[in-house]
Amino acid sequence: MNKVISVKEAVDMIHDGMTIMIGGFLGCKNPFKLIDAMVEKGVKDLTLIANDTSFPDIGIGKLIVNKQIKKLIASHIGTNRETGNQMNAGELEVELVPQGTLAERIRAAGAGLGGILTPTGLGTVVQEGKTIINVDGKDYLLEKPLRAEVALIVGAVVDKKGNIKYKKATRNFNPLMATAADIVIVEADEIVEVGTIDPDDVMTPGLFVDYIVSGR
Amino acid sequence: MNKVISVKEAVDMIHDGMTIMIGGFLGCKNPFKLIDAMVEKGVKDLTLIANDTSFPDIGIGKLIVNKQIKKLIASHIGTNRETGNQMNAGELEVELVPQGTLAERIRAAGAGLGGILTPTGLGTVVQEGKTIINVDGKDYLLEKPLRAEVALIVGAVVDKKGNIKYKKATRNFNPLMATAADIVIVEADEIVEVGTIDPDDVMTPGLFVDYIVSGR
Amino acid sequence: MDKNLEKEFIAKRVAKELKDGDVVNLGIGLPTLVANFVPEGVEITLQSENGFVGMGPVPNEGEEDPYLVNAGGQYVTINPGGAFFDSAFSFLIIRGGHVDVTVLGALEVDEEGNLANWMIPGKMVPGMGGAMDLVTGAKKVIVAMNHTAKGAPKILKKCRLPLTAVKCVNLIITEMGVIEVTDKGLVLKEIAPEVTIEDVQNATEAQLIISDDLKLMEV
Amino acid sequence: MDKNLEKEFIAKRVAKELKDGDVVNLGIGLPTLVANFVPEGVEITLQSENGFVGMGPVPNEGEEDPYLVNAGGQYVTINPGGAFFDSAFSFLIIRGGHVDVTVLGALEVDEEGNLANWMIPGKMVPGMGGAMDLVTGAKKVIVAMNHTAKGAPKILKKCRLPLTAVKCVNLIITEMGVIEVTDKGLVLKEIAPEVTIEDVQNATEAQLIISDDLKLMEV
Repeated sequence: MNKVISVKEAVDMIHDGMTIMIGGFLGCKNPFKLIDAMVEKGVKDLTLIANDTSFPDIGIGKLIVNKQIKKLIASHIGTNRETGNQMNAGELEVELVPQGTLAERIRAAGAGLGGILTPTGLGTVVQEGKTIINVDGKDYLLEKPLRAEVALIVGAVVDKKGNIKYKKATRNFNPLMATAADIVIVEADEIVEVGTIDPDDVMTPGLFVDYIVSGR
Repeated sequence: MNKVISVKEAVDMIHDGMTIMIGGFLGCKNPFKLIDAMVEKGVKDLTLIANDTSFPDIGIGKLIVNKQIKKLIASHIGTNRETGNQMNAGELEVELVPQGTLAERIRAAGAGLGGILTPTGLGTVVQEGKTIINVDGKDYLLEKPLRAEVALIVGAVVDKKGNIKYKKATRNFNPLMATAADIVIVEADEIVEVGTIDPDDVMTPGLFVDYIVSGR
Repeated sequence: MDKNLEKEFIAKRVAKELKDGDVVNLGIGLPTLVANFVPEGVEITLQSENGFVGMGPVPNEGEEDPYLVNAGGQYVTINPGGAFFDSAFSFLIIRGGHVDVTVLGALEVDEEGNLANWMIPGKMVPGMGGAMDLVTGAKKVIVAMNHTAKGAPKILKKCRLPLTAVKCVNLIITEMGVIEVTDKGLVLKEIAPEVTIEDVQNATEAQLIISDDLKLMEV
Repeated sequence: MDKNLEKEFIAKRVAKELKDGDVVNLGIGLPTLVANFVPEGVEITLQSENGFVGMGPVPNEGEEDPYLVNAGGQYVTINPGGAFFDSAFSFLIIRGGHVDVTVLGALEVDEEGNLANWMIPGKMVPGMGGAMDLVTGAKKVIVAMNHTAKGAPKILKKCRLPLTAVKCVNLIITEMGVIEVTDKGLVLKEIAPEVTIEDVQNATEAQLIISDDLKLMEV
C-alpha cells in the first residue's frame, strides 16, 4: 500500500460536479499545491465545504475567482469579495453555517452520528427549514452530518502510513475532514518514515488517509 | 491561582450524594490516590459515571466493594463481581450504556450540545424510554448529555496551569470528563512548570482543570 | 473625542470587566484592543476560535510564523502555557460554556439583548463565522461599539437586521456609557464624562432605565 | 477435535477473511487468537477500543507497561506507526464505519443476523462495553464461536436473549462451517472436514440454505 502519489495523480481523482472538503483557515495552510493543480485542470461545478473562501489570490480563493465552485458551504466569506459578488449575481449558491456547527456536522459524519443538537442559530435565519428538538425543556436545532467525496487536507509531518501531526493553528478543520470523506488526500509539508511520529503525537491516524502528496 | 492542592483538600470537596466522574479503563490508571482517600473518608451515596468498575481491589473497584456508590452509569461491570452482586441484590442502581454512547454523551455535555443521534442500541433494551429520531430515512436514538459535579481524572504530565498530556492508553475518558464537570481535579504522575509542555502536545488545556494533586 | 481615543476609551472600560483567570474571546476590530488594557494583577487567557488558547501579541516584523494566525487571519504568537486544538474542540470550548467573556461589535442590539452583527441583507453578507456560537455559548457577552452609526441609534427597541442570536447580550459598553441588559430592560449603569443622561437617551432608540446607583464611567 | 484445536481452527478460518490494509477489532477470547494467523502478505491494523490502533503482541514478562493495556485490561504493546486517542475518537472510528472487520463471540445469532452476546437476564450482566457500537459501526461483522453450547444450538430462528444489535452479522464461522447471512436467510458456504450437511443442520435451529457452490472449509 504505497500512499505517496504525485499531485497530478491526486487531482486526476477529482471530477466535475464532485463534493470536496478543503482544510485550512483563511488561507493559513490550505493544500496550496493541490488547489493550484485543480485550477490548472479547470475541474468545475464543484460543491465546496470549507471554513471560508480565503483571499482572492490565496489557496481556496483561487477556486472561487476561477468560477470552479457551484455550491459553497462555509462559515465566512467576508475576506474574498469575489465570493459575495458571485453569490449576489446568482452564480454561486452559498449555504452559510455557524463555524462550530460546521465543525460538528463534519465530525458527526465521520463519527456515524445522525446529527447533533445545538442551541446555536435558534431564532435566526440559520433555523429556517430545520427541525427543532426539545430536550428536557430546552430547544435545540437538529443539524445534519456533512460528508464529501474527497477531502483535501494539510499536514505538517506525515508518515508513509498516513499518520498526521499538525502544527500550531493549522490543525483547524483538517482532522475532522479526514474522517468524513470517501477519499482523503493529505498535502504534507514533510513526509517521514513510519515510526518517526510518536503514537501519542499522531493527531489523525493513518487509517483515515488514502493518499499523500508532497507540499514541498 | 495556585491549582496544586493536597489529596486531602481535594477529597474535602467531595460530599455524600454527589455525582462523580472517574477516568480510567479497567484500572489502567484510575486516580488511585484520590480514590483511596475517598475510601478512607467514607463518602457515600455517590452517583458514579465511569467506563467500568475495574477489579475489586483496584481503583474504582474499591468504591464499589466499600458500598459507597448508590447509582452507577457505566458500559461494563463484568470484571468486578461485587458490582453485579450489589446490582442483583438491589443495593446498587446500574445504568448500562454502550461505550461509544457513554463517551459521546459526556462529550456532548462538555460541548454544550443537547444530545447526539446514534444508531447504537436501536432495537435493543438500550432503546427503552428513549426518543427515536428519523433523519433522512434512517432511525437514530437520541442520547442525552451526561454531566457531573466533580470529575476525577489522571494525567501523565501536568503543568501548573493544568495543561495535561496523557500517555498511551491512559487517555481514554479523561479528556472528555475534563470538559463535563463543575469541578475538575487531575491526579498527575508528574507536575511540571508552565511552558514545559509544547502547546501542540497539550491534550486538555488548563482552562478545564480546577485543581491538581500529585499522584506520586 | 477623537475616534481612536474613543475606541481606546471603550476598550479600556471593557478591560475592567475581566477577572483573573478568565478565558476571553475578543472579536475583530475594537474588541481586539481590549487585550492591551487588561488591569495589572489580572491574568486572562485569550481564546482564538481557529484553534488555540494563550494567544500572545502580534510578532515583530520578520518573525511571523505562517502556521500561526488568529481568527482574523493575522499573524500572532502563543504564550507559554498555551494549547492548540482542532475546530471541533475549539467550539466545544465556546459552545460548552468554557469561555468566560466574549467581546464583540454590533450592528444593532435591542432591549431584550438580541444581537445583530453579521449581515445586512443585499449589502454585506460576510457570514457569521464563529459569532453565533460565541454569543450562544460564552458565559458573559459584552458588546463593545460606538453608540451610534452616522448619528443613527444602534441600541434599538427591536433589532431590524437578521439576528446573530436571541437574548444573548449581557452588557453594552460604548463611548457614552455602560448599559446592562436585564429582565426589565436596558439599565444605564455608568455614564461617560461630559455626557448627560439626556444625551445618552437621545442617542438610544430603546427606553433606558437609569440606575439608582448611576456612576461615572471611568477607565 | 480438541477444544483448543477447535478454537485455533475457527480463528485460522476467520483470519483468511482479512484483507491487506484492513482495520480490525478483535473481541476478547477466541477472536483474539485471529491475530496469530493473519496470512502472509496481509498487513492489518488492530484497533483497541480503549484508545489506540496498531496493537502489537503481549509483551515479554517484566516488560509490561502500566500505561498500555487492551480493551480486556491485559498488557499489550503498540507497533511502529500506531496511534493513541481518547474514547470519543476511538468510537468515532468504530461508529463511523472506519473499522473494516470486527470479530466477536456470540451467545445467539439468528436468521436475520440479529446478535445476542452481552447478557443473560438474571445470570450474567457484564454490560455491553463497546460491543453494541462495534457491531453497529463495523463494515463487516464476523461471529466466531463454537457451533453449539453444551449441545444446544446457538444459531437460532430468532434470538431469545436481549440483542446486542439488529441485523448486524455478516458471517458466522464455527468449527462446523462458514455461514453467510443473506436477505434470503443463512447460507452454508463452507463445511468442515468430516462433517455432513445433516450434522450442521442438526446442530442449527435455523433452516440453512445450502450454497450451490458449497466448499470444504480449509484453513
